[in-house]
Amino acid sequence: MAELTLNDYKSKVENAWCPGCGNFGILNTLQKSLLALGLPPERVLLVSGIGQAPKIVHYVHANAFDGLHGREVSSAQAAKIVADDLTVIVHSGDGGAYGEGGNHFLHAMRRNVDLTHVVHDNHIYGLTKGQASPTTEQGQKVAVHPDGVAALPMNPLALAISQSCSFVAQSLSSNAGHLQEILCEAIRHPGFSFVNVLQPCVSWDPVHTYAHYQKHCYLLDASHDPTDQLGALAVALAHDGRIPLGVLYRNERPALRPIMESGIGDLRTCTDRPARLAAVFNRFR
Amino acid sequence: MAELTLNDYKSKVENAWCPGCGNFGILNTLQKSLLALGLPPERVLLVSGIGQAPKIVHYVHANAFDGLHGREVSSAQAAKIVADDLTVIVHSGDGGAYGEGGNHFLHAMRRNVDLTHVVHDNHIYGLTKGQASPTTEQGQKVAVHPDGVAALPMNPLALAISQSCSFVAQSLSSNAGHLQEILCEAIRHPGFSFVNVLQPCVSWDPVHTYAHYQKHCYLLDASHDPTDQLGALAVALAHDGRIPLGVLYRNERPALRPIMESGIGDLRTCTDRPARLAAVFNRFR
Amino acid sequence: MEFNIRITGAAGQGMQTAADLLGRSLLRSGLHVYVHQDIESRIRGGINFSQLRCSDRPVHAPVERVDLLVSLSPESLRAHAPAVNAGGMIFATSAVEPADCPRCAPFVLSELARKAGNDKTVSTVAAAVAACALDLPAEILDTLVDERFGSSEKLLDVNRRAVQLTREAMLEAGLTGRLSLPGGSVSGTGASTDRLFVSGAASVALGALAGGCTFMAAYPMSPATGIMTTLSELTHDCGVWVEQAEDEIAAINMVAGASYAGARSMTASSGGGFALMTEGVSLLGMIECPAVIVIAQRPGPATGLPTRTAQGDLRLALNAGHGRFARVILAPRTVSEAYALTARAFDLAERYQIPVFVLTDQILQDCQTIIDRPDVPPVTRHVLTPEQAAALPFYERYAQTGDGISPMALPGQSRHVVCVDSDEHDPAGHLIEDAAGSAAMAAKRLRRIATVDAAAPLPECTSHDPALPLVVSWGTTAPVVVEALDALNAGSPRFNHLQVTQLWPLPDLRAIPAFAACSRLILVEHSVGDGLDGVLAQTQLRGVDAFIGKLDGRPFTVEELTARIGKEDHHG
Amino acid sequence: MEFNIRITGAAGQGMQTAADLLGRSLLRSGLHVYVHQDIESRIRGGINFSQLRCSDRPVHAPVERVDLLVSLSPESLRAHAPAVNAGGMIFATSAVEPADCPRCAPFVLSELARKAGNDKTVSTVAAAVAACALDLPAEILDTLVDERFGSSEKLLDVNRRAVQLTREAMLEAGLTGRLSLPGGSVSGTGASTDRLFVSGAASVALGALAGGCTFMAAYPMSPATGIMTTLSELTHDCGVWVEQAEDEIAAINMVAGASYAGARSMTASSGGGFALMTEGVSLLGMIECPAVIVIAQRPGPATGLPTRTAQGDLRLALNAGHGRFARVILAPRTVSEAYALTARAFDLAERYQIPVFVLTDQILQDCQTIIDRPDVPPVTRHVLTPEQAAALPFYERYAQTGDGISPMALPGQSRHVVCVDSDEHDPAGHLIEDAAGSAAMAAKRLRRIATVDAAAPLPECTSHDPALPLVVSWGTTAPVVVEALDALNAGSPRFNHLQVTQLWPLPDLRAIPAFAACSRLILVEHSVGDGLDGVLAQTQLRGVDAFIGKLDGRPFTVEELTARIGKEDHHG
Ligand SMILES: Cc1ncc(C[n+]2csc(CCOP(=O)(O)OP(=O)(O)O)c2C)c(N)n1
Ligand SMILES: Cc1ncc(C[n+]2csc(CCOP(=O)(O)OP(=O)(O)O)c2C)c(N)n1
Ligand code: SF4
Ligand code: SF4
Ligand SMILES: [Mg+2]
Ligand SMILES: [Mg+2]
Repeated sequence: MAELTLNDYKSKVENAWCPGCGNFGILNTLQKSLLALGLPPERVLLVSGIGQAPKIVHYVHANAFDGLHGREVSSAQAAKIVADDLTVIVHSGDGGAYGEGGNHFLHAMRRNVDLTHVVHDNHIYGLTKGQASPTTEQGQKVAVHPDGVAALPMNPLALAISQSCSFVAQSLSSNAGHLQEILCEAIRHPGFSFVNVLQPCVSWDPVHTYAHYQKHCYLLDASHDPTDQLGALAVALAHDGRIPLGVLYRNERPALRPIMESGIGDLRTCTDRPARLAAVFNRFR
Repeated sequence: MAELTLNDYKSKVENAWCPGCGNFGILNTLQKSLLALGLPPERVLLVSGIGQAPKIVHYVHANAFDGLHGREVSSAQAAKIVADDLTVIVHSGDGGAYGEGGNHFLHAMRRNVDLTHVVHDNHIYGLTKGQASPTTEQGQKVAVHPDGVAALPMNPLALAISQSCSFVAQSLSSNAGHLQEILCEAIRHPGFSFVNVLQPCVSWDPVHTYAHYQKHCYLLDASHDPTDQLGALAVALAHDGRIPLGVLYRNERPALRPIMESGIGDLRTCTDRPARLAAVFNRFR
Repeated sequence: MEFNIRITGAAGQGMQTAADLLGRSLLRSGLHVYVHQDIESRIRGGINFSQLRCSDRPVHAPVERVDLLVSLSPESLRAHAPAVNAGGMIFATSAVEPADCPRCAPFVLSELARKAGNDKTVSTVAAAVAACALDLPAEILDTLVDERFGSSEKLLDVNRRAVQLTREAMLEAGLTGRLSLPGGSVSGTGASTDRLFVSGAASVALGALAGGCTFMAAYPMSPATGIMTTLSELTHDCGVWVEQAEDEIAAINMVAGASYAGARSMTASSGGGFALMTEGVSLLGMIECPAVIVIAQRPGPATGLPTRTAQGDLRLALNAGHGRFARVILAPRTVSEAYALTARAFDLAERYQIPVFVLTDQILQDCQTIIDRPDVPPVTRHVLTPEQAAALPFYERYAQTGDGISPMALPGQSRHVVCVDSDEHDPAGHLIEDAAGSAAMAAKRLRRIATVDAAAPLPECTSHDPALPLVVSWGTTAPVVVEALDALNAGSPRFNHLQVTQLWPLPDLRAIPAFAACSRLILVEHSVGDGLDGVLAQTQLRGVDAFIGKLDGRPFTVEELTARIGKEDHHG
Repeated sequence: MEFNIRITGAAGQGMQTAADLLGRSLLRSGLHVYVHQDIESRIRGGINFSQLRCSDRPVHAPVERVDLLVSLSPESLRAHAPAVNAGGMIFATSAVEPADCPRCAPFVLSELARKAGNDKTVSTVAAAVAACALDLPAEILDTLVDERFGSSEKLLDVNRRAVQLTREAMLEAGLTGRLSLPGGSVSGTGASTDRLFVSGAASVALGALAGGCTFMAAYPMSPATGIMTTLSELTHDCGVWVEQAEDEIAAINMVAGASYAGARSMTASSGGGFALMTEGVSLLGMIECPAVIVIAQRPGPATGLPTRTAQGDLRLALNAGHGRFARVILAPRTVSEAYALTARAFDLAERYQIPVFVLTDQILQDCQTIIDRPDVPPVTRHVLTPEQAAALPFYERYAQTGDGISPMALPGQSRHVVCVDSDEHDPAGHLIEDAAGSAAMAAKRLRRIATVDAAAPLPECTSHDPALPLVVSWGTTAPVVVEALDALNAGSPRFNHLQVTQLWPLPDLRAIPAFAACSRLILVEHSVGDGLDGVLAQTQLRGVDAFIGKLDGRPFTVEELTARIGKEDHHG
């Protein structure tokens, strides 16, 4: 097989994001990460739902399952259970992941299927024109909330750590180096890897801008111990206005499929039914 | 009005729980708590879904909205927004609250409507005959999981604290005194009050028995500071096998309705439409 | 007399702002307009357009004809220039070779904007170009610009300049009044205070308020979102609570809770979002809970075409929810009917304690037109007052009655408790499992269906001679058919027309001679089939002989339907 | 020759264990049985029963007749004693006054259990009472008790003793062989290794496995849960992954993901849970994804009657999901047909790349009967092999084809990527918004509908004379009608019978003379209406003249339908 190049990950689909959108950084870095990991397009499955972020799966040349808004994690877990030899990466908007799909996110962390869930967190519903997402700031004035959002924003990092999610990280779409490092680590991590990527939306969100992140983000350094759950929570819950980038938390929980392995075999084949059923029938006597 | 007695809270509906079920303790204590708080039945709205626990609303004489499995919190929030003068208490099973209804739970904490959410946590799907709930132990062998549950149980207390839920407590169905204290406090607390009540299921769960709780539960004492979020998380996440009872966490976030108050008025009346609309029409010119 | 103006460009360039300025100008000039939006599912880039059908009489349907094209990007110019008719004109943001475009104006819009001091004023330039071409009174646009940009002196300044520069350029090019409308001379705002310029989405929202709505819970979804947006902006003015739910399931279950507690309540979504409410609809049926549900249709299946139009969700609305219970489905044809039917939906919902569906679609939601200032009669409630409830010796939410409708009390308003249950229940609202009690409650629900059925109104029929082929239409397709038939029937009548606004329940249509006698039934529906054709088969045992449908999500136009219906008058 | 045994008591007392022991005894005795369950929605207490219709020939329908009542609680005795027929017998756990109950056995079941050393052996006592009354070979029950309790010596001991004590009591009372069946003398297990004793739920699960199912995701819901339970117990034996999802929405979206990845996949729920899958069904339609969906029906609306039966979800299955796409709906009549049709569902789903529905109901799910050991032919896949995919120069998941069905490749099996999209898409599976591309893909979906329609099989019709009234039935109602008509047609034929097992799509039924010619159409359906009557109206433009339905959630019995159909042979 010829050596892989970045071009092998580029699709011909016309890009429909706004100029300057933070999604471009994620797209470029995703392609570079796949190349860096040496994963050929046909061994990669990108799963997404509906929104601006989810369009990313059309812009990468790879297998793509673009399903329903907020349901991407459900389809992805099953696809990975069945096609265990594929590298599965899910891309969601914050609306799909934490709003419509919040329940699936909660339970995917418990299930711990070996896949990577990248949430493009632009703190807004981009595609539907700027309504509040679960991570929009309290008081921020957006569509449908002319007086400002009344609810407290969700804290997805604290949520994930509190549920012992096996890999919890945050990165920034405009920090290509950091993002690539994190994506590669997340993809390599066996189990459900959750990456919240801060992604400026230049059309609807005047709060979480490139400048805002420039000012408030900081890199977690060696002093941070990602195996210390309470320490990770302290970082995620700090009310000092600083935004951590890096791997906040990780643990070594075994992924789902190995737990269940014995005797199940390849779920894509079902040629052995006559023999297997014959044995089973005898129980019904 | 004649003085209220416990009898005023008793309904004539035949009880269909198993003899010895932990739900009886919750039922009795709920009735006593309402009496202790002096809330007349017609000022109380009990909201529930489907399962064994949710049947409780039929066994109390009060207003009752017994809706869909897992959707009780959604209906309850809206009912409280509209009928702000009622005391609203939601009763869910752990399956309804954390499984089917997990997303509503997540977002109810953010919204902070002034109601009390009591989850009867029996670590099992009782009514449907003993399948795993989100809080069933990893490895526990139950219906549909003959090899034991593969997923990690959810930690609802840590979840709620991580999301700054305004009141987070745990109690035990068989500890009537403690439970009544906690229920009264939760009902009085302005905002979304979450109470996880440990409730033995004598029919399906041989693990979380009365004896088990007798052995492992401990009462949080004055040394626990419920306003310290990280301290509360440390309690909720402790891996020492001990089970805390008491108020783990609370904060003073304002409840939703006061935030939005200005000019909205009583949502049960709509007699002023002609005047109000006449003014609005002029914007469409 | 009418002129069609198409304003096209990339998403984010302000075509809708231009159309809004122009629409209001026409309103205040005493004229009429129908604006429809053709948009892609993206926030910037691509090619969108707003098309304004300007007329001296009310208009409710899209046409293909373009008399004046205002293009804000090279791509949109390339795409839309061919649509301009022979005598038409083109205004663009880039100079176009005369060879390519003999009808192009001699100046460039973006240059005027730049000269005005802000590139973004190009949308004001676009509006001004059209206003000048139509020769609308200058002071009208001036006032509108003042109103719109008045809060920022800087913005006001550049926009005023943009209008001024555009007027000069138009005059110089001799294009002022190039398209002039008879009503164009009506000056000032006096003539039109009794009319409003409203979008379909806003009209639904206003109708909801008129119907007594005080609670909406919904999750954003195109093309329904505009209803929620409009209502949210009226929260304090009208006393209506708008809750953005975490998902559609929360929304419908919130509606049930709010309605139970005493608020007239609604939700809105499109097919895919509504699909998630299906279980909740069944809850409404079981607990006999009033609710209004707007389905703003777009093409499916699944995510489909988010910003395009369709009439494909009738059977979904009809069959959503397991088990059988009463429901009503309404479909407004025009912006003003969207107001009236939505208000009516709230009355029906509470009167019969049922879910009432209002089916709109993208073309209606996003279009804007000029309507008469609506009546706002006082709301009549169909719930027990606290006094009425208090006077009852005991109260049962599901008391057995002849028509299947039980008096509805609200919780907390009297000494009686109000109990409802999604399980089968006894009259007091408590769960039961016995055969006799269950059968009695099921029978009550059937009686409620019969009550609602009996009240079904006969649809409107224009009949020339009962023997003619009958065209059936509903919703936004109906006004297009009306215009197509105006043309086709111009010489001698060739078609009758039945316009259905209440799609469910349907009465026995044989009471309409043109239906009973017709040998050829032609259904025009913006769908791929299996909508009203299926319902007619099911309820009237009458198949349609010709189905005029649509696969591509673009609206029917008058020209298209004139041609397609015209081919259908042979007797099958 | 048949005898009916009803075992009743409170939930948790072991009626189902007793019925299971007895059912297997009958199987191994070479006899037949149909067991149906009447259960309340609770775990302990109340009044449940299992009714065993024991016969020398296959039986598939419930009857009301009770020849032998075994009652385990005073409440159940009071409730069910009146049902016992004149010559019948009653065995109870409390002494009953002879005055009240002249047909009562002279000993008390619970005392036998207590004597055996464990109150819980009362279910074994119940089984033994019936086995003795039927005079089944003693070694059969002995072996079954060994098999069931062999893992615990203590349990085995008390249960053996319970059987022994019961036999003695029966002998002493002179009741052994009181109900004797002709086949009762068949001894040993030899005669019946070619038969199985299976519940409807298990039969669906086994059929799924035979159909190649390797993935199920579902959320528990009565009466569907048994399918998931059975499959989960076969995880390792058969190589099938059972995922208990956090909710039904996750379940259907998991099914889509698993199916895309290459597993034959299914889910199961009841109406209310399935309602939540509606959007997911539309996704399956859009991405052309095979899936099998079992809807185990129970009475609605909403939570309704969780443990009762109904055939009320046909129109839900038919219309679930916005937008239009192909689907097939099957409804097995019997336990053995549940196996065959479920297996067939998997083949159809993959062949046409569509959702295929299997409609069962509580009575089928929970009943148990004796079926012939089924065939397990090898599964034929309808997906591209890795080699076939690799040989293609390029691959498009939605390639345009004449029949609308595109070759399906699996991701990761060749160098081609496989892309699917819930948006409207191009042949390569990438989202599009243009009119022509969208129309082409919509047209492809319509062609797929036509392909599936064309393959619709004609239903089975028993016709005596085409002019007779035609009774139409489907699902579990059909075998009850068969028996009712056996009785009604015994003298001279009075009714024809059409049994529909594929409910959608339906072919043109006029190809069936008894349908084309009949002047009176009688539909028997366990619903409150608006099921197959609506579908017949819609597809065949034929209303039903008489509807025999059911409001209380209890199964139709042979006696009831014999009476109700008997009244319907006047020509309308
Ligand atoms: C069931 C359903 N509900 C609603 C929608 C409409 N919708 C499409 S994208 C979206 C939100 C987008 O926000 P997010 O997920 O944050 O993605 P972004 O566009 O911001 O990247 C919504 C509400 C839908 N497609 N499906
Ligand atoms: C939408 C839906 N899915 C599934 C069910 C079936 N169901 C009823 S109760 C229940 C679970 C009960 O568990 P839990 O909520 O923990 O309550 P418990 O019975 O244990 O008190 C389920 C799955 C349902 N009624 N509705
Ligand atoms: S709307 Fe925001 S998130 Fe979407 S493409 Fe534009 S900038 Fe990016
Ligand atoms: S099944 Fe468990 S939770 Fe339900 S009533 Fe019985 S003991 Fe209680
Ligand atoms: Mg977003
Ligand atoms: Mg539970």
